[in-house]
This record gives sequence, structure tokens and C-alpha cells, in this order.
Amino acid sequence: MTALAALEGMDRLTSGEALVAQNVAFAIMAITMVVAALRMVTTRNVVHAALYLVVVLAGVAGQFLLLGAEFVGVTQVMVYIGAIVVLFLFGIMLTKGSFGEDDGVSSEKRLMAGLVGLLVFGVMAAALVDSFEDAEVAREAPSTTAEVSDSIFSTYIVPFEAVSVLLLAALIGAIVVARKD
Amino acid sequence: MAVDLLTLAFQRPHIDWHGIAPELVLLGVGALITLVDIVFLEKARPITAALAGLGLLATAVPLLTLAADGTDRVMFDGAYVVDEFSLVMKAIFLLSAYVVVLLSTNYVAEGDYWENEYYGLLLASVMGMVMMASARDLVSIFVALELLSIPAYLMVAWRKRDLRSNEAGLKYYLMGVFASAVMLYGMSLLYGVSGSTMLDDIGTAVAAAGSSVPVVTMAIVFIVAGFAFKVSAVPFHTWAPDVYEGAPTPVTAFLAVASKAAGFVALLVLVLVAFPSASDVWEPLVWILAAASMTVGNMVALRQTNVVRLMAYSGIAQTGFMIAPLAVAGHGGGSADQALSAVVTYLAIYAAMNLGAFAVIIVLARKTGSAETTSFAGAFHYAPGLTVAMTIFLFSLAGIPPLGGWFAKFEVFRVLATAGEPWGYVLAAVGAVNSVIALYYYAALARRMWADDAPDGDHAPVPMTPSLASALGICGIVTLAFGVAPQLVARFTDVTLAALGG
Amino acid sequence: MSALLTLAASASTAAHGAGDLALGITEGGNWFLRNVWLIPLLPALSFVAILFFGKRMPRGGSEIGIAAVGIAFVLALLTGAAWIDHRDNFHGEEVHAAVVVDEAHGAHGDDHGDDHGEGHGHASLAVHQTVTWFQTNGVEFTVGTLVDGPAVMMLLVVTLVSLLVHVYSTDYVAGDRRYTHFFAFLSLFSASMLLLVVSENTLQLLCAWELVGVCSFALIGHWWEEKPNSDAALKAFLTNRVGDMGLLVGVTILFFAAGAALPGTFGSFSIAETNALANSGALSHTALLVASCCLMAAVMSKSGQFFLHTWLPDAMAGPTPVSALIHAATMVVAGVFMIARMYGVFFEGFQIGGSSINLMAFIGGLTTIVGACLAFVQRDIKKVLAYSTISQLGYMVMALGVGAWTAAMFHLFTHAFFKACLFLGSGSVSHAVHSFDMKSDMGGLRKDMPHTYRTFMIGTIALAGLPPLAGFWSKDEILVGTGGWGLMGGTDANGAYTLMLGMGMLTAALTAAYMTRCVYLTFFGEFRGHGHPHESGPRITVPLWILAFLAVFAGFLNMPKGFQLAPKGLQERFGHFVEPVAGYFPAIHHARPSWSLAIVSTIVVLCGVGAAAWYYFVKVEAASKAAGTSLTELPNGPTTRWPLARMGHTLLANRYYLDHLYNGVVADGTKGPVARLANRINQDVIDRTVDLTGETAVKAGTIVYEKIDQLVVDGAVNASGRGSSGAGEELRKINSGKVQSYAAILFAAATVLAGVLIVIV
Amino acid sequence: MLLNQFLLLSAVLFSIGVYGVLARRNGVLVLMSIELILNAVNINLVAFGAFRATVGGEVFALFIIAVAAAEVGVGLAMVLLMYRNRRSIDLTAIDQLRG
Repeated sequence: MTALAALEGMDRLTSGEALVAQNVAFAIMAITMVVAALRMVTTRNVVHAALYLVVVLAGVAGQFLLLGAEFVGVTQVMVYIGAIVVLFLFGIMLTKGSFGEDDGVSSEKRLMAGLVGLLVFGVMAAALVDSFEDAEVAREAPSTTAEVSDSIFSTYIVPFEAVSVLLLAALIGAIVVARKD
Repeated sequence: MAVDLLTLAFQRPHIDWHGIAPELVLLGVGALITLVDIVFLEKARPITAALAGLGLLATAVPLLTLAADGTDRVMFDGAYVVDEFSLVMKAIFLLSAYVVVLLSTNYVAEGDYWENEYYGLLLASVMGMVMMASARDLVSIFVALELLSIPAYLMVAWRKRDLRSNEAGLKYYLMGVFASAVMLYGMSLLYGVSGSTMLDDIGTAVAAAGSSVPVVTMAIVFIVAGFAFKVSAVPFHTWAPDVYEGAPTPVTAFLAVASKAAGFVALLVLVLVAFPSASDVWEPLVWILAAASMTVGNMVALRQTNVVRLMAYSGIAQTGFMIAPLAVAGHGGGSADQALSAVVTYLAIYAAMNLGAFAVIIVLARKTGSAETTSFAGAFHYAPGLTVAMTIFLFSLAGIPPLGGWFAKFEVFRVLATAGEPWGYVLAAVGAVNSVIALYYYAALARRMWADDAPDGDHAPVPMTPSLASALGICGIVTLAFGVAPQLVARFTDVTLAALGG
Repeated sequence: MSALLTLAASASTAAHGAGDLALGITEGGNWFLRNVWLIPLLPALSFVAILFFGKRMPRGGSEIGIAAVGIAFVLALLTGAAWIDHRDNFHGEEVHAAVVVDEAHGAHGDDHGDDHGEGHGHASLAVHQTVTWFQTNGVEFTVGTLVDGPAVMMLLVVTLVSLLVHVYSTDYVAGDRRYTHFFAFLSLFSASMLLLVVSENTLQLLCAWELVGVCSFALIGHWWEEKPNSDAALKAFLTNRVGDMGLLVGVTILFFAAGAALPGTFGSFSIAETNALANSGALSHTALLVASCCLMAAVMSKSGQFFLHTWLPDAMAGPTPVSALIHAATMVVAGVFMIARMYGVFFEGFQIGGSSINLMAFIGGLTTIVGACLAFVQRDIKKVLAYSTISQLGYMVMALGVGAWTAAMFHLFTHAFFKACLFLGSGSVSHAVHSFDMKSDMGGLRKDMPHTYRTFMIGTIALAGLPPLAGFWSKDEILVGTGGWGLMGGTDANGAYTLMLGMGMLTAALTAAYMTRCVYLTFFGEFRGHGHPHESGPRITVPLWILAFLAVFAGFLNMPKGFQLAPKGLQERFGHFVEPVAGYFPAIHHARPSWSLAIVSTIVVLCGVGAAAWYYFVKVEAASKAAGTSLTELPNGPTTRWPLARMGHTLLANRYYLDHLYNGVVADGTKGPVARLANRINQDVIDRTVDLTGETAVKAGTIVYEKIDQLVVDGAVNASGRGSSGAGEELRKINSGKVQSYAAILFAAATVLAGVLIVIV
Repeated sequence: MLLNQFLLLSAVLFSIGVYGVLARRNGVLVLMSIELILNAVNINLVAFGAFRATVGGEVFALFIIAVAAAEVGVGLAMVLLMYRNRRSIDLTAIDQLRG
């Protein structure tokens, strides 16, 4: 059951209630994500950071569902939260002791990072607001998994096959590099 | 739901097997090497290099048949295109990769590094490049970029016990991922503007949107920045010297030539197919990158004491030259075609002369165990042939006729001068000044090899192997031939992009 | 380009219709003229052969080089004979090019041949042969040969001097560890220069030009074990590169300028076409001026014109035969030859015919004086000759700048012989004394080395320009050509370049003076070096005598018209055969020779010789005798500040000597008050004047040398190097090694660029 | 829903990711910050996909997820290699190669 399916019967996606509900959902998730992301990049505890990352990733999956991209949302949960975060946790455990819990960052460096971050956001926000003003996301129906897969296996067949080579190469290479010998 | 499935019944895409034959052959060779490795383990080591080299040459066979066939093939709704341009670029990738295999053969075997996997990764990376040459949609370009980059990150760190190699690998990886993140953000905006990932559609949408849409500008800048990283253009060049220095030298050669060429392919295709109408954005952008790359690259190269770092900064400066024609490619009248063939010409010649220089560096560093310029001193006394070869490559890089590099620079200047734009002239002037500066450090290195005394008076002959000798031979002959008879290269590089409609 | 030529070639010779330009070239001609490419090919092949087989040959490859250059010389002779026949008797088809007709200039080009009519007979069609080199984007690039008077003259000079240098070198560098390598590059050097001389288009010229530069790099740095040598080689190379960029830009400008005037193509490298277009007025004056300035930069670096000349004296670090080759026949005259080749462009670009000063004439004039002053203060015999070359090249450039084309070429021709003779002579001397330092290691060599001494003296007199040796005729022609001498028949030149005449006169005096000094220090006085010098072997002296012979007689090839002592048939033979009378050559005026100028200039030279001789042969000699050792200058001489105490003594010594002179020469002859008066004038006026002049000249020379030459010019070259390298040091700090700083640069740069472009687009 | 609300959210995440990448010394944390950036891109793509009603954006996002997995694997391998050789994953400490 997805969030969108729950709204079925409410005159698809354009009815007033649906919009309010969606916007509320968006706001809650967005605020959670931003706070979690900020905590992630500032917390001193590496494991906590990984957990905050999970929150952000889950929020992203939620946004995908809100946008009607069910398959991507599910993949997001499975790949990111199921696999990648676990990889990170392994990484944290294997490198434990190098930092302990403290990631002391000089204020100078933080200032530089902050300024660059603000600069990036400023330019992006200015461009986006100027270009898309108050365009609405008005999707008639959520995309189906069938559409996505059809297009992967026809138009995008070459990159799809290439990704398989890529994963294999990354796997082999990562093993060689990471193993003890 | 059943009804839905019926209406959406999957249509098996038409596949032009001939068109993707090079990729398939390469895939087959890669799989073969992996299998040989799994089955024979250590016993396979002596043959993998040969296998990889032969595989690369075998891949050139379908390229020849495709070239003989001569038709432009547009596949998968326009996502994948085989045209003159892509064939020539694929040939450049395969040949440079072949030379890199020749350079690697002894290096990897003697260093006791993981050998079978090394060639597997190399082939995977080449596959990404070959794919890049044909990719005409954002997803394919992105995947090709990652396919060529990720194995390269790993190969840079291949000397596992060496801290410098580790450091280089990590830096390259991080910078590469940051750059592709920036590029992806730009791609997402392009998709948002056009609703399609196909470059053709994007081109139409960008033209329709007009040039003053801020997101389009930002998308172009971010995408160009992502590939400017790949080609190591200033200010996205910072990684190059460190990575070049730390990486195993054959991998450095690979990055400096093949990987850079792949970045240029993507840059050319994107700029000329996806945003031809937004030239008021990318022309100044490319202008800045070109002028900055030439100047910064050369200035810093003057101060280098390590030959590999020197080559890195020289490569940055060369990037400036290569990218320069694009700065005047956007005002119709065949200017795009002219710029395209100038860049391809430069890439082909650059591949030969730069690989040649790296070949000499590898051979000499094998003896001296160091890549400091001082350790190259007096090479003439114990390796006169190598010194002559290096001098040829260095002077070719400097652009002295009648060596190949001269024709490359000539084409660039020609494009800049015929554009009839004041900024083109200014860029040509910047280039001219820079080519004078550049000669200083090239000639200084050559002089050191000819004139100085060998450190510790060590005049023992240099160990040479057949593979290194053939690599040197190939590069030397090509460098000379392209300079003396430029029509050889001009015939092949007078290409057009199928999607350009030219 | 050549497609155009062939297309236009079908037009008949008579067709001078609108939009049709006679180029003054023909595709026909004698076999030797059409196949002149063999001449550069031979030494080029010899280069390869020596590299590959030289070490295995009994004489280390030198025999290959000599054979190749020897055959090339014979071919050049045959080509010369063929040209003499062709010049007067060829009646083949002339090639025309179609041009874009411009109302303002259209007809201008056609009346061209008429200016030439006087004295030269009918037009001399250059023999033009091309093959396609490569084609790119619709432009066809050709290689080929353009054989005309100057080309044939240069072929002869280069092959002859090169042959002699080859022979000479077999002795001079005998036993050198890179003997074979030396001959290989000598061959390549000759081949490059020969290629340059016969180049049909500017691109080919550019390639040959670069090749010459690379070869000189290899040869100047031949003994690279010593750091100054390899530094000198690099300096030569880099300074030349500065000029090369000028050449590149100039050639490019001309390429497009010609393209605009020729229909159906966007550029032309053809020398004949470019010149013919420039002459016809079809090219914009601005383009020609800018191109001329760029090309001038190339000439300044290659031909050692002030202020890009500093590499040339340093280049003396190379083996002496190479210096001879560089200075007499190859490298440095390449710049002068290039001006002569592209004269149509320069003539229009600098408006040589008419104005009274232009960049080329001024630079030439300045260089000629600066070079001569600097030659005064050198200790190293080769450096004297090097600065002398700079000065003489300045003469040639000045001559070209004032429109005296033939005079410049003639001076190039004669200079090649006497300068080669002098260089090889200095080599012979240094061979004997193992040094180039005149002051500490030479002196009195005339007894030990009679052949070298005599040939060196001949070279010196020729260089100084005393009649009837070669230098006199060519120098005199240049002075006449300035058009600044209106007295008793002066003349009809392209303008009134009085300033240039003055510069030329001054240089004539200076040249005579410094050469006298050089001869004195080397061959007179007592030997100051170590060991017992003796004469060099025949492989060195025979080339010296051949060159000395030419230094004496080469001048007669172009005796001025109206010179009553010579048969009419011998007057202006050189000018007749060398100067083109064709569409690609501008209509220049020829100054009338003037007896009065010849006499005045000879007197000026004699004054220069006299002043220096007085100082060295008279005063220094006497001081030496007094001191009991061989001095090289007066102990209280102009270069040293004399302390008060010694002043009296020196004064006495001087007076003593002058008294002696007076008694022997003047007083004994005249006696009485006249003699007394003469004595007073002698002591008080002439002596002081000589001293003062000498002092001033040397001081000025030293100041120029130390303050300007070494400090400013060299300093500027070095400082620009240091400057860019300092900037490099700063930029280098960007690469701090911290990956996150790199990342910050990446993100910030991308965003800032995006932001800026969003705002400005 | 406004398109821009998603895009701005994505921009915020992107910038926070940039901050993390630049400020954190711990290699693993930098890798995590990269994931923030990539997710920001994915939000963009999916939002545009919904806006334009084409599947391209979603497909692109899927590819990015797959490639990100490979990238993280490689990145962690590199960090582990560094950890093994120098017992530290402090990115500010690696500056042997410079100039």
C-alpha cells in the first residue's frame, strides 16, 4: 500500500484535500530530513551519523512515494537502507579506533565549508525560483513499474547492461583493494 | 491490471548487432579474462596481458567493418549512435589502451601486483570509453562515465602497499565522485527542462527555452564542470598532479590520454548536440577554462621537479589547447564541425606523443627508480635512443614542426583565427604566448637528458623489454608520421557528428 | 592554392584583364631549375645516413657529409648556370592568378613591370614547382620550390660555405667524442637552410625556419658538458622562439589577407601570390603593416637585431665551424633572406619607397651601431666577430629598410665569404693557442701562423670595406642606396634616408677601428699565451685561402654601373641576375652610384683604421716596449682610472714616444716653426682627440654592454622567465595536497561560474 | 504541490552534503555526505519526472542508485586500504602528494 494508493478515490491527485494532505506530508518529511541531514554532518558520533543518514534516506523514499514513483521508492529503501547503510556501518566498525567518537573539526574549516555550502544553495535556489516559479507537479497517475521496466529494457538497455559490468568490476576491484595480502 | 499489462505489452527492442559488435567483443574478452583467472588462478598470469592486448586489437576489427559500411546507425530511440565521430574516437581509445597494456606488461608483473584483475579492470574501463563514444543520452553518458571511472579509481590505488598510491586513489575517487555529483545535478536540471534524457530532445528543448533560463545556464555550467574535471581543466584540475604522481605510471598514462579523451568525447557531444543553441553560455565558459588551463598549467609546470607532475601540468596546459576550439564553436556556419575535427585531431596526436613520453618515463624510471627530473639527467649517455625519442615527444608536445604536435596546434589556431571573433583572436594570442612558455620546460627537460651528467656517473644500460620497445615504436612512428604527413590524421579526424545533421 | 594557379595558368601571358594578376612565376624552365629540391634533399639524406652508418665509416661519417654537400654544391653551380641562361633567354608561359577586383586598386598591379624596365631588360620569371602536401577542410597545402635570383645565390653561398666548413671541421673537431653526431647535425643544418631558401610558401618557410632553430640548438650545445654551452644553446633557442611566434602570427595574417583577395579560397601561403597581391595593392595596408611588424620580430630574433640579439654572442659557445656556418651562410642570414623573400609585403607594409624612416631601417641602423660599439670591448675574439656579425646584419637590414634590396643581397653575399674566412681564421688561431681570449692568450701570431694571418688580414680589410676588396663594393652600394648623398651625383633612391647614411658611415669607421684592434691583439705584439703555437694543417688553411680569395674578388661581380674602370659587360652582373623583375617583386628604384661618396666613405674607413692603429700599433706598442711585456692596452689607458702619481710618468712616456715619432717622421722632414707648430698640434690636439675618442667609445661601449645589453635586455629576458616561474610558485600553492580544499575549489568554482553566467547571460 | 518545493528541498540536501564533504575529516562520514548529494539529485529527477510525466527521471534515479552502491563499495575499500596502511582515516592527514 502506498501513500498514493491510500488517496485513491479522492478525485485523483488534484482535489483540495489530497493536496493539503500531500503538502502536510511533504512538510513533515522535509523538515525531518533537513534536520536529520544537518545532524548527520555535525554530530560527533559516527554511528549516530549513520542513523541520521537512515532517516534522510527514508525521507527521500517517502518523497518518491509522494511523487508517485513507487518503484524507485521501494528500491531506495531496499538498496540504500538495506544495503548501503549496512556497508557504512561495517566501514565504521572496521575503522573504529582511528577517530573514536570525536571528529574534531577546526572552526576555520567549518567556516569555509559553510560558506561554500551557502554559496551552492544560494545560486541553486536563485536559479530554481527564477526558472520554475510556481509550476505545479500535476501528475495524472502514478507511473507503473511496467512503464519503468519497459523503458529500461528497450531504450536504456545498453546502460543497463553496462551497469552489470560496472558492478562486477567494482566488486572485483574493491575486493582486491580491500583484502589483506 | 491485466488490461494494463496488455496495453503496455513489452516490445522487444530492435537490436543492431553489428552496431554494438565492438562492445560485445570487448565484453567477451573481459569475461574470458575473468574466467581464465578463476579457472587457472596464478597460472594465468603470464598470458593475461597478451590476452588483453589481443582482445583490444580484436575489438578494432568490427570497428573496421563498421567504418567500411559507413552508414550512421541510430539505435535504441537515439540513445546510442554509431557515426564517424564515434568510430574514430573508439579507435583512439582502443589503440591507446593497447599501448597502455604494452606499458603495463612488465610494470605490473614485476611489481607483483594483482595482474589478472588489473587487465580486467582496464578492459572494463575501456568499455566505458567505447560506450561513451556512442552514448547520446544522459543515462548512457552517466553510466559510461562511471564505468570508465570506477575501475580507474581502483587502478590508481593498485600499488596497495605504497602510501602514495593509496593517497592518489582516495583523492581521485573522492574528487571523481564529487565531480560526477555536480554533473548529475546539472543533468537532472536538463531533464527537468526537457522531460527527456535524449540529447536530441534536450537540444530542441534548450533551443525552445531560449538562453536566459537560469537553470539551463546552471545545468550547462555544472555538466561542463563535471567533464572539465575529467579532462583536468583549470580550476577543476587540482586532482591531476597528485593522482598522476601517486598512481602506477602506466595507469597515469591511461588517465592522461584515454580517460581525458573520454571526457572530451562527452564534452563535445553534450555541447554540440544538447546545447548548440546556448552558445552564449558555454562559449565564455569554455573560453575561461581554456585560457586558465593553458596559463596555470604552464606556469606551475615551470616549477616542477618531478617528471610525472611536470607531465600532469603539461597535460593541463594541453587540455587548454584542446578545449580552445570549442570557445568559438557556437555560431553556425560549420564552426561546430571545424572545432570538432580540430579537437579530435588534437586528441589523436596528443595520445601518440603523450603515451610516448610516458613510455620513456616508465623505461627510465625502471632504471633510476625515481621520477625526479634530476634522475633523468645524462640519459643520453646510457640510453641515446630513448633520449632521442623523448626529445621528439617533448618537442612534439611543444608544437615544433614537423612533429605531430605542431599540426595539432596549427588546427587549433586555425579554428580560433577563422572564427572571426575578437575573443577567438585573444585566445589564440594567449595560446601563442603559452606555447612559448611551454617550450621552456620541455626543452629544459630535454636539455637535462642530453647535457647534464648522469647522477653518480651511473651509465649502466637501461633494461628494455619487447613490449616497451613496441609501445615506444608505435608512438614514435605515429608522432612523426602525423607531423610530416598530416593528411594521414586529417583524413580520419575530418569527422562530423551524426546528430549534428552534417 | 596550386589548384588556383593551374586554373589561372591557362590564361595567356598577354591577358592582363581585370581580376588577373601576373605572378612573375612559371612552371617551366631548365631541368636543374625545376628539380632544385634535390639540393636540400642530399644533405638531409646525408643526415640520416650519418646517424645510422656514420659510426661504422672509417672517417666517422664526415665523408658522407662532405660528399653530399659537395654534390649539392656542384648541383648548385649547375643550377646557377641554368639560371643565368634562364634569366635572359626564357620565354615560357607566366602564371597568373585570378583576384578579387577592387575598384580602388584593381588596375594598379598591371603596370608593374614598367618600373623595372630600366637597365634590367625583360622580366625574370621564377621557376615554381609544387606538390600537394596535405589537404584539410578544403584548404590545400603544398610544398615546392621557388627558384629565382636570390634563391640561386643563396644555394651557392650555403653549399659552398657549408662544404668548406665540413672540410675544415674534419680537422677542427677531429677526435671529438661526438664527431659523428656533429657531422650529422651539420648536414641537417645545411639541409634546413637550403630548404628555407627554396621554399615556395610561407608555411614551408616556417617549418624550415624552425628546423634551423632546432639544429642550431643541437650544434651550439655540442659540448654540452660545460654548462655555459648548454645554457647558450637554450638561450639561443628560446630567444628565437619569441621571434618564431612573430613569424607564425605574421604568416597567419598574410594567409588570411591573401585569402580575402583571392576568390574561392580563404587563404594562401604562396609567397609569390602574397607578394604579388601586396604589390598590386589588393591587400589592406593595415594587414600588411601588422604582418610586417610580426615578421620583423622574427627577423630581429633570428638575425640578431637589437634588442633580441643577446643570444648570438652567447652562441659562440658552439664549435667554431658552427659559428662560421651560423654567421656566414645559415641561421642568422635566414632573417635577412626572409625579408628579401617577402619584400613585396615589407615594401608595402613599411612604405619603404617614399618615407624617410621606417621600423626596419631604424632597427637595422641602430643594430649596426650598437653591434659595432660592443665589438670594441670584447676580449674573446669570437665575440668580436659575433658583434661584428650583428653589426653587419644590421647593415643588411638597414639596406633592405631603405629599399636597397640588391645592395643588401650583395652585402649578404660578400659578407658570407669574409665573415666565414674570419671565423674559420679565429678557429685556426684558437686551435693553436687553445683559447679565444685575445688579451691573455694571443699576440704576435703573425710569425707563427702565416697563412692564418694573411687570410685573416684579407678578411679584415674586406670587412672594413677598403677598396678593392669585396666589402667595399657592397658597403658602398648600401651607402648609396640610402639615398642620403646628394653631393656630386647622388640619387634616385627610394627615399632620402639621411639618418641611415650617417649611421652607415659611423659604423664603417667603427668597424675599421675594432677590426684593427682585433688584428693587433691577435697577430701583433708578443705572444702572451702558453706553449708554442704553430700553423694549422691544410684542411684548415685551404678553406681559409679559398674564402680569402672570394673575399678579394667577389666584389667585382657587382661593380656599379658607370664605373669606368670595368668593362660594360661586367657592370651590375649580380644585380641583373639576382634581383627579380617580376610580379611578385616590388618596383624599387636604383640609386645612381657616386664617386664622391665612395671616396668619402673610404676616407672615413681610413680614419677609423688610423685612429685605432695610432692607439694600438703606435702607443700600445711603445708602452709594451717600455714595459718589457706585450701589453694589450695602455697602462693608463681609457679603461683604467689612472692614479695621479702615475699620470706624470705616463704622460712622459707618451711624450717621449711622440717626440720620437716627431723626430723621425715630422721634424726630420720639415724642421722649423712649422714642424714646431705641427708638433704642438700633434701633442695637444690630435693626441687628446684620439685619447678622448677612444675613451668615449670604449666607455660608451662598456656602458652599453654592461648596462643595456647584459643588464636590461638579458635581465628582461631572465626576469620574464623568473616572473612566470614566480607566478607558477604562487599558483602551485593551490595544490595543497588536501583533498577537501580541492573539493572546495571544485564546488565553489562550479557554483561561482554558474552564478556569474546566470547573471551575465 | 509546487515543483519548487521538491527542488528546493533537494538544493538544501545538496548543500548540506557539500558542507559535510568539506567539513568532516572522517573518510566514512565524507562518503555518507556524498550519499546526501546523490539523493538530492534523485529527488530532483523524480520530481521532474512527475512534473514532465515521463519515466526517464525515474529510470535515471534507479541507475544512480545502482551506481551509488558500486561507488560506496569502492569508496569503503579505499578507506579501508588507507586505514590498514596508516591506521587513520583522517582525510586532512593525507597530503603527501602536493605542489
